[in-house]
Amino acid sequence: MATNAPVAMKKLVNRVEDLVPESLAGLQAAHPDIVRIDAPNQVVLRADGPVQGKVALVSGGGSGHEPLHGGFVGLGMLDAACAGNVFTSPVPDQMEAATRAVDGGAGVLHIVKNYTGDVLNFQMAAELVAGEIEVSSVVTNDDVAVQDSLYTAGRRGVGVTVLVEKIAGAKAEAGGSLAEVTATAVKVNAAGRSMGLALTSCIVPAAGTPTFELGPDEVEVGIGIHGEPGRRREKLAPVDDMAEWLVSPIVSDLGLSRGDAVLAFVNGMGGTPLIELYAAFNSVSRILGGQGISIARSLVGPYITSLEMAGFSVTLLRLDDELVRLWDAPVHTPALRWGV
Amino acid sequence: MATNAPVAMKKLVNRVEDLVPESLAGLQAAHPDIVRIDAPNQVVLRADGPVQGKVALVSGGGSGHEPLHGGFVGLGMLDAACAGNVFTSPVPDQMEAATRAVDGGAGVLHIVKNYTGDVLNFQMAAELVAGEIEVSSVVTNDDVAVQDSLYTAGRRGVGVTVLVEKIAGAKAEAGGSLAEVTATAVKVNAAGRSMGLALTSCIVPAAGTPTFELGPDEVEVGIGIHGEPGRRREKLAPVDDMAEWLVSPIVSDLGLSRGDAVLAFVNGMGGTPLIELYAAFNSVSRILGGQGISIARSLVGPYITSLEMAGFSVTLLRLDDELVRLWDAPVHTPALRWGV
Amino acid sequence: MHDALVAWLRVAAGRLHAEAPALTALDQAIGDGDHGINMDRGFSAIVAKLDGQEVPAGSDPAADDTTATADLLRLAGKTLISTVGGAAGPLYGTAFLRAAGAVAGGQPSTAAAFVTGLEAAAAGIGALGKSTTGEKTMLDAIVPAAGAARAALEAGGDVARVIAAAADAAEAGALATVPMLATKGRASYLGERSIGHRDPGASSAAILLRVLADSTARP
Amino acid sequence: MHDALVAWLRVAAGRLHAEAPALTALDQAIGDGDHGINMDRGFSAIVAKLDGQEVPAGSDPAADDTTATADLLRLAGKTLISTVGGAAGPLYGTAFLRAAGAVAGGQPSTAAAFVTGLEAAAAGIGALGKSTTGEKTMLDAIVPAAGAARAALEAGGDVARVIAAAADAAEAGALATVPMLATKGRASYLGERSIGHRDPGASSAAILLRVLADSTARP
Ligand SMILES: Nc1ncnc2c1ncn2[C@@H]1O[C@H](COP(=O)(O)OP(=O)(O)O)[C@@H](O)[C@H]1O
Ligand SMILES: Nc1ncnc2c1ncn2[C@@H]1O[C@H](COP(=O)(O)OP(=O)(O)O)[C@@H](O)[C@H]1O
Ligand SMILES: [Mg+2]
Ligand SMILES: [Mg+2]
Ligand SMILES: [Mg+2]
Ligand SMILES: [Mg+2]
Repeated sequence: MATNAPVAMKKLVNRVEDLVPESLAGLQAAHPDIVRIDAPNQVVLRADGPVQGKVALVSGGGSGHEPLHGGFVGLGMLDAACAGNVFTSPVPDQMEAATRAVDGGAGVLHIVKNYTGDVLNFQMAAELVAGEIEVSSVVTNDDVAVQDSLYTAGRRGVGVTVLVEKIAGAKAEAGGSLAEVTATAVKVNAAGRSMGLALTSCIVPAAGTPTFELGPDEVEVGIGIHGEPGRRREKLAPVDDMAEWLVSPIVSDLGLSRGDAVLAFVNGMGGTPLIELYAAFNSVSRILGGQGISIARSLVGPYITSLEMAGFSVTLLRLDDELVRLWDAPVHTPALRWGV
Repeated sequence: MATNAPVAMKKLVNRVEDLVPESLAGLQAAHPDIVRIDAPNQVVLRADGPVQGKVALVSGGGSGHEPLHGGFVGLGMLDAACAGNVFTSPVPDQMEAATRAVDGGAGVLHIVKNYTGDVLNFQMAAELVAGEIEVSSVVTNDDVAVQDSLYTAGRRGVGVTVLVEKIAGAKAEAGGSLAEVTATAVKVNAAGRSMGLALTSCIVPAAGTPTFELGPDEVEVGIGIHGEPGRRREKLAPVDDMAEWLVSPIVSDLGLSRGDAVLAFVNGMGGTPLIELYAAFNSVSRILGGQGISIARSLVGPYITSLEMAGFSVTLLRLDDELVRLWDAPVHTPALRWGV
Repeated sequence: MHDALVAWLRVAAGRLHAEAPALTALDQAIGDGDHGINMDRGFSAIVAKLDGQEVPAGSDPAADDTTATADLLRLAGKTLISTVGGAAGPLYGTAFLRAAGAVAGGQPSTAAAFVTGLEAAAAGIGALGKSTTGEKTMLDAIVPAAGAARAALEAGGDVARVIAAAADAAEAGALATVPMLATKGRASYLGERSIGHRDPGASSAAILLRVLADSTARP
Repeated sequence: MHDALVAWLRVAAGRLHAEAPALTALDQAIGDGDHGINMDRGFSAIVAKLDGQEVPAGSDPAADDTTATADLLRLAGKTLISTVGGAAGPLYGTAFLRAAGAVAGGQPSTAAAFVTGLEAAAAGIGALGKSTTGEKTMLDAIVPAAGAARAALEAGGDVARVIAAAADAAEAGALATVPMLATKGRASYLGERSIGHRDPGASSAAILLRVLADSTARP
């Protein structure tokens, strides 16, 4: 039996080099009431921006993680998202354009996933507007699969980024200052941890072949969101066990204990359908329930993906009243909507 | 080069026979504010139901199409969804239990996708409550891939089912009578058409092998939503061309012409990520734009799926003011939310 | 009749379980790949019902046997409707319910009861499914089976011969679905591409009748 | 220097385009499979800038050449920053900007300008990337290259010899990344599993220096 990793590339594309711009054009065509695209800069902007007097949130990164980030632009979340090529950080020019476009006079928060490329490019962009626009930046680094940051580029920014964008976005929408919005983002990042696994690899369109090979009964544990190989390889196991592999390190790293309340986010990597994601959520819920940790809020679906990779990640965020209130606050973006 | 159809089964499951009940348990664990599960009957119910005085909407079908139908239970959409085994219509007992559970005294509408199994089982269920609860039923049959219904079981119910559930749900929420809600559902079904294609097959968990085999450069055109083979096989083509294969028959079947306004729904079959679905939406938008047909509303994402199948379908719904108003009306379900 | 029926249902359940992968494979070719799974589930449920039931060991008087047989067929039909799902659930379920009705009236012989029951089953499927022979469905096994059984009965055949005729005709009928173009059920969506494959429902019907013939042939 | 630099950038772009699949394959093993694509995009953009520019054919006076060279290095650096993305964009971009700064000061010879520029580039990468040798990055090619070039210069080598020494050391350095455990960049996430693979950034650096050595060796 062969693997179920995709081997031949079969994608809904015209020319590979047009995938990102055409996908952005599709986002705009589908949601003209929410977003508009700065096509030359590959930046997704709030249709009604810049919002005067509001702190603006800018994020961005390589494409291939949709709906992150462009699908999270809109009321209560991001003001702009910069789209790089697939799995390649955007360049400082894009971030500069985004920062200038969204500035409403109250400052701009850059939400940056911790990857060398993203960090360096956002850093350069901040330098490009220094003295003109007040910019602060938060680097998300929630991936517990990366253990010793002494010997690595530091923990990667993964699932918690979605939660930071939502919650800091709500804080900004509620009139928070740049310092307050930044503090909220830092707080969410500090209170959240993630870990993921892959059942299949994925194909970077410009590469045309899978980034890694997995046997028919193999699982790659501790993956990031760029199709990178993970930390170790395991045999395929019942979803209860696989969920345990992800939940355990998170619970211990966060120091969660009986009586704690969390937001549980079961994220699809792109190719895993909802029927399975809800089965995984059921496993996570049973594991947490068994430890007396209650799930006060949840999110289930493909929100931060690796192209068509099959697999899932778990993110847990320790909640307090403020975070619950900000999570529940209205949001109206292509990919997350409620309360509006 | 091998095909990218999944060959070995790699899914997030414990025992195959527990997938559906555990996935339903996960749905409930994730959204206790919206749904509750009647586990013995595998029925998803509105948490706040039955809603007295409101016409209730019941749908259901085989599992494997998530979020359809259970993910559409909630305010403004369904009151109950019956989950069969994967790709197997539920049984009349489930539908009877659902119908009894949601009845709020104003009658119950059954929304049935046109498949022999679904139709027969819902028909039997209606007989089981006849004389006790007023039931009407609407059979969706929007799939233009099935051409001559003289020689077939009739057009299949596919993408338009999502739109019927949303729009008839809004009509019921607005206080429509059973006759009015039924008429709205009939109207949507009559004004909508769909067609889909697959880039890969999918694996029914209990079968363990792909339902059909596709070569590395082959596309199955005119598929349903059960992993059935389609009407014909084509060579993989640019997404603009593939979108044209789907849009053309719909436009001519609906008799759309310059000046018409539609809701355009680009649906993912389960394994195709959003970056590609938005690229496909861009193609659809260009094709319609070229014919002077305007997209007044849109929906993009995996809403009626075939397990992990890669591919997409297009549904176009001719809009009028009433349909736009009902589409925009508040909805609050696990999978579709706005305005609340 | 009742006890023979119980025995048949049990053996049939075992056979359908063994044949489930093959039936599912047939359904993968022109359907959605669940027919074997569905039938297996339904007949296992019947066996579970039989196991749970206090079945009177052997009800001697003919009248009692007729009632018990009809009740058992009704139980089987209801169980199939409640557990199989898909198209096959209501269709097979209705078949058993109709057979129950036909048998309940009382028949001169077991052979006659079988023929009348099978005819009623075929009619019930056709009415519910709005289908007839030549459409590549289970009816292409069951209708010829009923016809052959009627002929054997009229030719004076005993119950073993009558059921054997039905089983032979069902198998031939199932095979004859291969070149047919499906116009009912899921396979009809395939149009011309449905040609060249054996219909799963016709195949399960042939299996059920073959098991019955085998068990009846035994002394 | 300016004209040689233009020639180098053009040949380098061609070579990186040809080597893109190989570099990407290296990045698939321990990264995210885009390094070849990224470098190809960046150097094509430099060539497009060169094509679009009215470059003064040959600016004779040494002072003019120094300025033109520094400007060209700055243009290359900015273009890389604006088009490559990922980690490599800012790092290589900064390398060129730092080299521009070093060259702009004026150097006694082309060979000295090259060595000073390369040293500045290495220092710039290390400062921005918070990295040093032995971490399995492009620095494992560039730092030894700068060291070897400095040694060759101090031993009295001419520009061809100095650049050849740099290219040789870069290739050796790139090869030496194979057994290293990555502690910077994406490969570091793999931990022990990063061992046994050549670093893509070190490989592209070695390619760039080899192309320069080849073109300088020619009369
Ligand atoms: N209208 C009909 N009349 C008679 N038999 C039918 C009809 N539709 C389907 N069938 C039978 O049902 C079989 C399929 O059963 P099954 O796979 O269990 O259900 P489903 O098609 O819902 O998945 C077909 O092979 C065919 O024999
Ligand atoms: N901190 C760092 N210092 C020096 N070089 C680095 C650092 N991080 C990454 N690199 C280099 O960048 C290369 C990867 O470049 P590329 O694949 O284009 O970017 P990305 O990793 O963002 O996809 C690595 O092979 C390595 O040589
Ligand atoms: Mg990258
Ligand atoms: Mg079925
Ligand atoms: Mg079937
Ligand atoms: Mg890379």
